[in-house]
Amino acid sequence: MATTQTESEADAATEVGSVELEVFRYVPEEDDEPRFESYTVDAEEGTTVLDALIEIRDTEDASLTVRHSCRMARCGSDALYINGKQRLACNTLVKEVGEPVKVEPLPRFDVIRDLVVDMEGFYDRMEAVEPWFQPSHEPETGEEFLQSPENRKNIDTVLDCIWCGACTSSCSPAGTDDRFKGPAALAKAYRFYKDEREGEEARKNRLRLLEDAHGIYRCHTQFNCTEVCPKGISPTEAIMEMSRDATKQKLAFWRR
Amino acid sequence: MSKDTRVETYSRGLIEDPSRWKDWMGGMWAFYLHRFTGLVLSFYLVMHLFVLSTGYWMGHETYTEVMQAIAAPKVIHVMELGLFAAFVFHALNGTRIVLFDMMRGLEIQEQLFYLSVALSFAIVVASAPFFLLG
Amino acid sequence: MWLLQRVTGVGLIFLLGFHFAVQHFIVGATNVTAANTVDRITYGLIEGDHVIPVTIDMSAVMYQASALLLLAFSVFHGMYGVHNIVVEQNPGEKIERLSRYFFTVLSVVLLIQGVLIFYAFFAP
Amino acid sequence: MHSHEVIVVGAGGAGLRAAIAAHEEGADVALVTKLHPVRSHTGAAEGGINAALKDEDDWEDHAYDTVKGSDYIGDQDAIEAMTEDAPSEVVRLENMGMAFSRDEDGRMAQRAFGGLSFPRTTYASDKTGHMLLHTLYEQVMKRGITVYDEYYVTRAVKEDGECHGVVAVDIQTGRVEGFQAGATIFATGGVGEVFSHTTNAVSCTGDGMSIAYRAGVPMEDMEFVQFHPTTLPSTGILITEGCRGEGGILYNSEGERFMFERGYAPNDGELASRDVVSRAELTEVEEGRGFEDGCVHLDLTHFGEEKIEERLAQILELARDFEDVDPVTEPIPVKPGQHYIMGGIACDSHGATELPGMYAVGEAACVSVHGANRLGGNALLELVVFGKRSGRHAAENHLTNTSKSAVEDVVAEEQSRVEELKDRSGGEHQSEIRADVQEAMTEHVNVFRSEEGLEEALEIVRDARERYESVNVHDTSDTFNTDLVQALELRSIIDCAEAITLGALERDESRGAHWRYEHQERDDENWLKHTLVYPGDDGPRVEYEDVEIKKYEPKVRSY
Repeated sequence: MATTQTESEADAATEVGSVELEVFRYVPEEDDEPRFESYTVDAEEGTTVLDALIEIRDTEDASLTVRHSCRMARCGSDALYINGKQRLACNTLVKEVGEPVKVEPLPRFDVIRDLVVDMEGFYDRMEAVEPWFQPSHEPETGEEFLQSPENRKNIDTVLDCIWCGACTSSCSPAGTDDRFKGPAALAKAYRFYKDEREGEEARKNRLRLLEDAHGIYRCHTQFNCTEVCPKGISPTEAIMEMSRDATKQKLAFWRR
Repeated sequence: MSKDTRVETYSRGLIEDPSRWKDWMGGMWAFYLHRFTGLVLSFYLVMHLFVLSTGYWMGHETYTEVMQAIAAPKVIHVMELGLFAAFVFHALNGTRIVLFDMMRGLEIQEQLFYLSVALSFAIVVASAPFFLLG
Repeated sequence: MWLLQRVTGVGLIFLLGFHFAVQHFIVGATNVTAANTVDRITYGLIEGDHVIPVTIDMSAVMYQASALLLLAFSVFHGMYGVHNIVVEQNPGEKIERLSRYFFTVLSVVLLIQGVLIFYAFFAP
Repeated sequence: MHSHEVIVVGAGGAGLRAAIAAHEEGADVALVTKLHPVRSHTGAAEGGINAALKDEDDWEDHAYDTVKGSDYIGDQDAIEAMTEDAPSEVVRLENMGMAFSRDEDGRMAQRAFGGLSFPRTTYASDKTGHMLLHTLYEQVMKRGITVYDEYYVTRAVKEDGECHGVVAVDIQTGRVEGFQAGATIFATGGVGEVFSHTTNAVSCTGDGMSIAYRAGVPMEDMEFVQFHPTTLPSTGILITEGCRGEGGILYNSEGERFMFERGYAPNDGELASRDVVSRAELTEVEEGRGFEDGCVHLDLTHFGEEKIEERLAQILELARDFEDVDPVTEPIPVKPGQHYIMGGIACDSHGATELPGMYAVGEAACVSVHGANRLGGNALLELVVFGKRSGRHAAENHLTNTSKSAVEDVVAEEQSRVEELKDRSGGEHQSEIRADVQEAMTEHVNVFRSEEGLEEALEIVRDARERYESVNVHDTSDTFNTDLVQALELRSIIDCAEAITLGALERDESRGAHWRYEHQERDDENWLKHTLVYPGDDGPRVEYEDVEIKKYEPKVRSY
């Protein structure tokens, strides 16, 4: 908006004026059904959705509940559904999403209260892919596994996952099928799958773990996960590569 | 989602999902269109074989009569065009998916979707006369 | 299975495309009679005297193969696809198994029915 | 009522490492944390972890650098223990799968950091903390260690001069629950929320320090608060020291490379230790050579896009998202912000405190390895080294005669405290009191401190304590009541703020990160000692303890 108004650019740089937010509210002791509440806050150029929510909580309505911690898109606490898309409230500017700002908890997750969702199922999924290092051999004392810079670079993006749940919330198969691990967990699996320090055997085991009827093949390349990831990870790509490899491996069964 | 949660949670249910169709991005439309056309084609397959089976169970005469009768109303032609459209989209989008399986075109997935829609549209429009006149 | 779904899918693009071409571009849906069906299945003779006036006289074996492959591929691709939709709702082991049986049986029935139809018009 | 041999409070790097160590010793261990482990603020650490890994390097040089960095007030036995263990602990992390950045030969890469005589900072891009946190949590999952997440610990159970566990509010349900334990390790992190301009998360409220303090364990060296020289002006988000380690340059508004040209650190320039650089920046700004908002410029534009993307990817993202600046083409405005507290719960080099059964580790603890100023890259090292040591020690030496009824009594007491807080009407909301404390601390207890300012801050903090007596919690729900949690946290903030200010007021010398207007020189004769703040009946009581000096005698510190 501000970019077209050349004249008042200096003023626009600091003041955006009052902004209206529509916030999903649900307090189990008080509400049978969720409701939307409207709030108005004063926003500046750099005001994020999280800033606005904190402002509401501190000055207007102390009962508004939202998880947040680091404010710098690292802890992954505040993934929310903001104007039709899963985003981190802390790095989403109020002015970039348009008014009114509609804030909801992550879709496909159950709501504990207000904007706080139940993450247990998500954590279970993450844990189900055995997301821990399974090295090719036990290292001797002081022995360091070697890894080429190229290999390290290949997993750089997936390593950045902050477990915010945005992708899993955006994925329809993950929504209907609890046993489908969902994009975050599969990207996590991929992080180890591609790590050359793990060796061939571990790679095969990882694929075996993932390819049951509710495994990697449930991915329908909706690309929602890729679109919403605040860290620019493409779980779709990771899943495609693993399913391709798994198929190749199966096709070559007679060679073994 | 999980059974061992400490608190009672509120499930917004699956109804949420399609109700957000306004927010869908390209990939999501591709998925639902693909699924919908797939279901249509599968259903047609079953019905098609059922109709054709008259040729075995009731003889060639009846078969010809049934086929002619079904094809007579104009509305059937429009529906057949629809079926063809379903097939064309399903085929083109299927090609798009197979490309992904081969790790190609992941970065331009949304453009590929629009391309498959546009191509489907073009093919269907170009073929329409055959269905509506023939 | 996942791979098979891909392979049949790609195959169907051609098979079903051919089928549509024959039925709607050359013969025309209104002109289907037992006689020309017999022609096609028995002799591989496609007479386009209605919509596009071409006559294709292909090898009978080729046509027969294409028809039977079309049958097999479409039944598999369609039924497995629908079964997958069921599985994806995570309905539980029991329903999943039932769905598998149901679609397997349905596929077999459809295949048999298809072959019988084929047989009905195969009259050399 | 939960019962474990070892309970670790807080699940950041230190807590996770302690839990793993205790588990390896065969103890029944559980983590109790107010955030899910991967949300912990360790994840925000950027730069790296120091260790003398290379053949040309020597752990004793690392020890010397650390002693010098600490302005000679770090305990040298603990520093030696840490630096000697460093290489094996870093390799251990690698063996756990941590994805360090790599050299061409496939070994872990290292880079230069402020105050170090050798480039020994091992790093994983500029997300070292993130990788470390996730790697450790992966190991916790692998071992199946119990994690009680989203439980806010409110108090330690003390009976017969021993610690029998803790009591916590289950944030999700609002229930108060007891955790009986033979050893309780506090790994609760820092106190960033005491200040308004901080790199820390809003969860860093000094809870562990306050809880231990209220159980009679002193807070040590709280006046030593590190202000990081490069934080974003609008949000306080950290711009890693790695930027300067890789060759980033600081300029003032006159285009001078002031660290050299104005003589702040004629040898090391931008890579002098953090206290030196922060003071230099503020001096420049005060003398009128700063930019808008009290900033100087950090210039990375000579790196080229490729290098920035490879080594400082996160900085690129943060500067673009939060400051609307593109580091590839323009300098980043930066200013000092609260970053770390060198002080904390007083403990020995095994993390054990005065109170049997209670341990402390990580930023919450003051083993005293950082003394008056922490070197970049030593915090993550402290986590893993002392995490391991305290976890192991706790597993081997935990109490076996803890009392269940003592825990139950405290549960009842805390239950009624929480109920009373929620039932209250009238009084101020916690956010108002919190904001006043934060502003006063940032105004007066910042990089430059004067007697007058410190006294004023102390008054405001003590006033806040009185106002807190009638603090009002507006939200009455039992489910995920963050209003309640924040009200509880506010008490910790006030406790810590008071200890920091009091320590700073008493210490009339300048040392490391603590700088006094009236006494700008270091005074080894009177002040080569640790400050200990004990709780007393009428406010805190300050005592002092000698510094452990071994090989390295204090001398003039210059960079």
